[in-house]
Amino acid sequence: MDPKKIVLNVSGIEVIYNHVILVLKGVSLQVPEQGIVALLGGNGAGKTTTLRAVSNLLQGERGQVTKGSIELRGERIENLTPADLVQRGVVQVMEGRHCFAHLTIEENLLTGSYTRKSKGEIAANLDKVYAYFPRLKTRRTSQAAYTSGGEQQMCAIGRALMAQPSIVLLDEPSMGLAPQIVEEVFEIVKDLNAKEKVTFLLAEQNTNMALKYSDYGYIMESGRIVMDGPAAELATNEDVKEFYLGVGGGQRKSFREVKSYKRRKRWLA
Amino acid sequence: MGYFLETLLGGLMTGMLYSLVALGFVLIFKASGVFNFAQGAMVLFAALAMARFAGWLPKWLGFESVILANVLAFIAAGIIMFAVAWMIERLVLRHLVNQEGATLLMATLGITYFLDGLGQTIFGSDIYKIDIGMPKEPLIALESTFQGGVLINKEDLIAAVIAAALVALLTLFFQKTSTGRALRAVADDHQAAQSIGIPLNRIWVIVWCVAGVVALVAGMIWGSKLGVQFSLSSIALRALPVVILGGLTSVPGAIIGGLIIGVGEKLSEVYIGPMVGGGIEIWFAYMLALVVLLFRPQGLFGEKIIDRV
Amino acid sequence: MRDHPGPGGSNGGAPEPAPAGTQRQFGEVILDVQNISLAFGGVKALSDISFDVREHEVRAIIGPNGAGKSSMLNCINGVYQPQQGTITFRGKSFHHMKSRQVAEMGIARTFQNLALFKGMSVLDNIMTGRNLHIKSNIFLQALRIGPAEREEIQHREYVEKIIDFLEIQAFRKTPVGQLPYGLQKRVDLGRALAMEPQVLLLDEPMAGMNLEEKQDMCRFILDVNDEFGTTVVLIEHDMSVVMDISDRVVVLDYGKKIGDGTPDEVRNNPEVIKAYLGTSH
Amino acid sequence: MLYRENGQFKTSYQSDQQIFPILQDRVAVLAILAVAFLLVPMLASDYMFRAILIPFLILALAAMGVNILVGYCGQISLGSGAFMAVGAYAAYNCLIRVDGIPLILAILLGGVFATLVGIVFGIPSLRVRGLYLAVATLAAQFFCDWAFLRIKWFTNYTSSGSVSVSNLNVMGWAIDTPVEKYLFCLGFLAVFGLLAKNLVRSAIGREWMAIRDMDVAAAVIGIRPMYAKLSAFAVSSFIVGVAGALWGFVHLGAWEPAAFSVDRSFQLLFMVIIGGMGSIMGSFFGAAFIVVLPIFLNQALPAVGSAFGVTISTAGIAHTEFMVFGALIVWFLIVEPHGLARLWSIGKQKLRLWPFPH
Amino acid sequence: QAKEQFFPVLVYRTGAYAPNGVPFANGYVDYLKYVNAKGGINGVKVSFEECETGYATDRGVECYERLKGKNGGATVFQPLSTGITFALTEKAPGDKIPLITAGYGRSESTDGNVFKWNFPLTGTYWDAADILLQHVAKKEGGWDKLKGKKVALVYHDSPYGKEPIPLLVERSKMHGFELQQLPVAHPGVEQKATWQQIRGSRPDYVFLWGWGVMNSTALKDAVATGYPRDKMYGVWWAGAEPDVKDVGDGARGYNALALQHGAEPNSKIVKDVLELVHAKGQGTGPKEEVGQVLYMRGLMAAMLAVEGVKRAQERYGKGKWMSAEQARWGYENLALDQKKLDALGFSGVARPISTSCADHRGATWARVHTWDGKKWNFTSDWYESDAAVIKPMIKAAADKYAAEKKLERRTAADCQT
Ligand SMILES: Nc1ncnc2c1ncn2[C@@H]1O[C@H](COP(=O)(O)OP(=O)(O)OP(=O)(O)O)[C@@H](O)[C@H]1O
Ligand SMILES: Nc1ncnc2c1ncn2[C@@H]1O[C@H](COP(=O)(O)OP(=O)(O)OP(=O)(O)O)[C@@H](O)[C@H]1O
Ligand SMILES: [Mg+2]
Ligand SMILES: [Mg+2]
Repeated sequence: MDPKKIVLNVSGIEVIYNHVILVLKGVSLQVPEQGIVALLGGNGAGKTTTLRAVSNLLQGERGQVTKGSIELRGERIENLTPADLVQRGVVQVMEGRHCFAHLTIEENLLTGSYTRKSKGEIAANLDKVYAYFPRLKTRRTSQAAYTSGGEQQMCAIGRALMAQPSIVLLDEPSMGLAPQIVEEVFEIVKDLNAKEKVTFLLAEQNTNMALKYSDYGYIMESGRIVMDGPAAELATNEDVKEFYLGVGGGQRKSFREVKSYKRRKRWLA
Repeated sequence: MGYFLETLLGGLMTGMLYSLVALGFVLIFKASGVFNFAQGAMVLFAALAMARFAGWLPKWLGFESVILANVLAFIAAGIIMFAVAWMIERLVLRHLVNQEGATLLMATLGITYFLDGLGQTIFGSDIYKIDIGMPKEPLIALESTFQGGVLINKEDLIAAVIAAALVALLTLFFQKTSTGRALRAVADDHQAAQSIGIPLNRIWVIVWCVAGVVALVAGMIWGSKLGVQFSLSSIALRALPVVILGGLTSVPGAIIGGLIIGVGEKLSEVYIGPMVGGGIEIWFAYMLALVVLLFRPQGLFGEKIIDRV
Repeated sequence: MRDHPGPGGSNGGAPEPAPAGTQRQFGEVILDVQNISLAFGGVKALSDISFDVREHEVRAIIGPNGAGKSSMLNCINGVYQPQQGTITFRGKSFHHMKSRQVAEMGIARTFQNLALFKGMSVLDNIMTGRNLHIKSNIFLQALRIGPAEREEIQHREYVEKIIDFLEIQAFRKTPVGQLPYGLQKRVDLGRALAMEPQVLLLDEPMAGMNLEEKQDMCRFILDVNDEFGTTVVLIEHDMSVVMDISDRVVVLDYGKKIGDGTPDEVRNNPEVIKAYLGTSH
Repeated sequence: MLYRENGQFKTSYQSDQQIFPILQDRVAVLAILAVAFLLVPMLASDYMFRAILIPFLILALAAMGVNILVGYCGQISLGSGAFMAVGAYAAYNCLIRVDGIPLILAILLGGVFATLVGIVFGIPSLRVRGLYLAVATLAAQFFCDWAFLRIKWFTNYTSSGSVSVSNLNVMGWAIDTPVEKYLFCLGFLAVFGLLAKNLVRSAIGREWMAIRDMDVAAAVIGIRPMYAKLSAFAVSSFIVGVAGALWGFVHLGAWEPAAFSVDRSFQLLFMVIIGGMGSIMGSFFGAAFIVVLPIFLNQALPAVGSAFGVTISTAGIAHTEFMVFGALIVWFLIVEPHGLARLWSIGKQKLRLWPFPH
Repeated sequence: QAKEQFFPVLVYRTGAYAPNGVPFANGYVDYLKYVNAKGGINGVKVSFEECETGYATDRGVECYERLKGKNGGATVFQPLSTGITFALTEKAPGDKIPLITAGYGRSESTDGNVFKWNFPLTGTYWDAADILLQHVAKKEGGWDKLKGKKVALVYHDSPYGKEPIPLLVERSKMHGFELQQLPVAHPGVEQKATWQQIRGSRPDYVFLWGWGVMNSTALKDAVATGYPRDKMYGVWWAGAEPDVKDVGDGARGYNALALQHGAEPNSKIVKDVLELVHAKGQGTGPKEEVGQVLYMRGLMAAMLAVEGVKRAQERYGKGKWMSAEQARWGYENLALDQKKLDALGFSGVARPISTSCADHRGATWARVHTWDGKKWNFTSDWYESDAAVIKPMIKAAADKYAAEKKLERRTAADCQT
């Protein structure tokens, strides 16, 4: 890993839900200053849980970090409230959008700047978000619950940006977005990273995109980190190519062919 | 006609008093998504504190002035309500972030029991008096127009004015400040609110504290009318139809709802009651609210209930 | 995770899957949407949309976010009532469909924002899909004697096959709320399949999945489509999936239809490229 | 590793669909039933029966009914006290107006009338939801309170408005002693418990839960909200009505509408939430908690007090009881928001893992 | 060592009715302590235990079940709630424990031939209503003057408040006055509409059948609607200090029945209690409240309970512990003449009471007292209810009850047991 300064250091954490379900089994990862780190892995691997552990949003899910430590710029943060973390610049974009249903899009965005006090800055941020997502501007007076899935996703990302974070935890930002918006979102990530020196930790299923835009990647499987390395290296790894990028053995396979080669059971034969 | 007018006025003013209690419900619901059944208990608790302090303080500090006693007692009770709000956040709400409505509601019922017990332990279970100098004798107006005149209760009139002022203040707070928006956000989604840095803890203390002060005002007015004792908490049940009629999330709704319910129940009791044996006002108020809900499930001014897939 | 023989025994009778690229056979128009318009206050979610779906095909609907794709499905499902237009299913025309009616006619649906029954186990969720087929009345169910019990077991067997098919055996009794997102999507599909639908409406079934899982999902969809002849209407943002598995594609853009045709035609339609695909595709 | 299901293979869906698929559970339940039917009648004192066990059984029955509506179908109701009242008064009227009507039939008819009233007051649920519905159901509560106070026919024109029944007997078996009353109620609870459990694990139960969890999606898969909601109201108020009749007939003997006041509605809702929404067993836990705890506190507090050398006054005890009760409710909710039943199942899950921590 | 005579005490020291429940309970318990201080009942020491009912029927039943078998068995229960009385009336015969409901309970339970275990000593609500009407009639100048008059009954909407209605209805038919019935829902804090109606219909008299906070609220609303307080008459449960205290001056002129006694701070018994109990630091409530109306009522209720046992000892053996069944005989054969009462220190507080198998009430004396803003003063002579009116009503109601319960009237032989 590069010698750059580590801002976020997760070491050996275990997470238990409901006192009985052990989900993370010793996850360690580091996020360097100004890095874009991708967290990859299949359904249920524990990506969301890892992000929640970092942002301290586990409590509401009745989850608990039982082992290990999480440090932000050298400070232990397990006992801080999520609000404290936002004050320190760490903002999470939650999986599944979580927009404030009754608030309009614009109110949602403005609420995002709760921790910001300067009016001018807030207005500038709002303009910036609208510039990133013009669709939000056209829907700004609509209650969030009545916008489409993708619009809500944009709203959730925009809302997080309104807090002017220094570290953003992005949980599946591309989910439900149209292809060109997906690309835009990643461009925004790159843009913010380059211009405003924002650090990103992103959990993604869209491995292709994620590896293209990130510097470093971790791959999780059932609660453990199974592989990590610079993004470029991961992208050339045979297993990653086969299972995550779908280009194992050269050519990308058609989803239609997948059907015959992967079939293992006839349904209701 | 004079009689009708009088009943109407009486209803309007009772309605305002209900609004005062309903306001407490609305505040907390709007700002945290908690349907606070403990509002009635808070009214009682606040009133007990105020009544007792008004009696104790002059003794402890050795002064006589009734006005001073009342002012100090109000402040003392306010401080107590702040402490209550703080404790509730610390001991209860903080541990129930992101739980379902039913769970939170149940927790407030637990709080109700606790406050009922605590209030009576600290302050006793006798009838106490709050004497803030409200005029008790009725005012007879329009005697020349109607035979017997129209009776207006001065005490109610003053109470109604206080209630209206309080509501105006709170409406402004919700509409014009960014904290108001944050409060609404918290009510929608605790976790998302946390994720963008809204400090739930502080917000909750603030809201419960404001609700506590509203309860104190309600307790003071109702207490001076009825005497401060246990049944004061039962006015919460009278305020519930007001809350749902006006809409759980609307501050002005609490007022309008209060007026409608107040008038509705008084007119029904006075005009329909005698035909069916009386005692119908309570269920009439609820039925009235129910009928309105059939047409507007979110109450008159409530936010539309969102239902999307 | 390779070949297991299915629990049902031989699989000889089933048709060989058509190799990719060969012409697939479609039947009659099964679902015909005519001039649908839907507005919410000022927002025109759909304006004058028409398209048809033929029996046995995989029909995709694509379009940018907020184009009205989900709203279209909601109209078919009777969740929304379009202001204008008719929907014809197997020759019967409706202006507004009732959800129950739609379900009875054999149109099933999955949801974009997971609409699973959170408090229930995977098994129960899928079992609810069978509810339309349950005959015994509430009293028999209370007593659970004879026919009710037999019926329950019969449906359970059916659902178990779905569970096997979707490879979620291990989570049978887990409350769905605790499943990771991707598996929840599978359960959602399972629930729809349990209805034994003739038409299956899928709203972004592959959102939030990685490649491997998408492949699985495609496999499920194609299996259902092939072996049951179930018609599939699919909303999806992953272009490679859409291009690979769909037979015809409708493109919506902010309430208007801007394209309709085979994947190849659509891919090369300049308007579609501009509005949706972006340059890189 | 005593408690585990490993090694208990299910060879048919039938066996997997049993109420208690795990052998140890089945044994335990049979044991509990045996104790309840055989051992308890031999051991418990009169006081235990009359003041604790009988109220517990009846309220558990009622809570079970409420749980079907609130826990399974998600329609929060504060009108359950009213349905109990309807059950009690209807059963009373059947008993005194129909000559020679068997007791059990009268009680069941009480339930039937409660069902009808329940359906009527359930109609708003088709439009009104959530807390709005909860408050709106209070209309049923206050209306029934009023009707039974005011409409003299219901109380057979007794001047005080209080009615009473006595000489209960089922086909010659006089239900007189506490043990007999206990067994009578236990019988009801066992039968209804079984029926309710069957319902909630059948198609109709799944419909209720589907409506509770996501009604739009439920409608799309062909569940009729109207049928599901009203049937939940019907079944729930039937059970609650029967419980009401038992409460009046067996427990109180004489009653007035205040016996089924709004406090009772709240109490039942407490039981459901504390016990666990959507769990039949939870209703039992909840009822036990709410019935036994105050009585226990009431008797234990003086003892605790005297252990520390203070005598607590009656009022002091009552106040402390309130506080402890309230605090315990909150504490349990914090430990497990989904109620005692969930706590129980987590306990079992831990037991399964035992002796390994996870 | 002789067994102690156990008196369970059902109280409500919390909740909506606590302000009225507390002084009664204090008086009751103080008297029992006083009996012990004087050496017990002919040497048999008295024990007691309080149980909080909160005025709720089911808690009352639980208390009853809990205490009935305790400490060798309860002697007698006094529920102080009409609702609880109704429930216990069904249970007492089975458990063979007498119930004293002094000044409340079911009116027809006066008929000892049907209600073997109930003792509504000193009067029922029918008596109360009858006496109030007598007083009003007297003021008006005779029964015939009531014709065309209007009497409003503002009552607690519960068995308690409804009890007097049959008698009032009967009397209104007899004398041609109009009866307006105005129920007030528990706990009685909302009476605006009620008094609005009173202001509309302007009744000549208002009878107040309230309890707890309902009484003071009624008075406040009367003030607010300008209804003259001196036209208001409360039953004996609506005529104590807590009812008027916080209305203060507004209640001046308000009348209520006194159940034999009023506030009697100067009576001998109060002095004795203060000396033997309170002076030793064993008093139950604040000293200042000793002698107030409800305190006195508690004192007297306890006295009746104890005197029944004393009477039973006369038959079953002096200085012996009495079973509940034996005590019942004592209550049925009370013979408290003035001399005995004087000796007990109740001179001026209680009037002679003697019960029999047929009559479980013993006396129906009452008079009216009026609040002058500071204290209660007697403002009428003694009245007794009119047996000619009430007796047939009792008989009819008791017969109906017996028929419903398939009970036989007691035989003369049974009266001896
Ligand atoms: N609130 C919860 N209670 C219990 N178990 C949970 C909870 N949330 C998640 N889990 C479990 O934790 C495991 C990891 O889930 P997590 O959501 O972190 O996965 P993920 O990698 O984000 O998956 P996906 O890509 O599908 O979002 C899963 O097995 C899931 O069942
Ligand atoms: N109930 C509603 N009330 C108001 N507006 C609505 C409602 N439902 C949908 N809309 C609006 O209609 C438009 C189409 O929404 P729809 O959900 O159909 O989009 P979509 O094509 O599915 O988008 P996505 O790909 O993001 O899911 C959106 O702008 C949305 O805000
Ligand atoms: Mg995730
Ligand atoms: Mg969509």
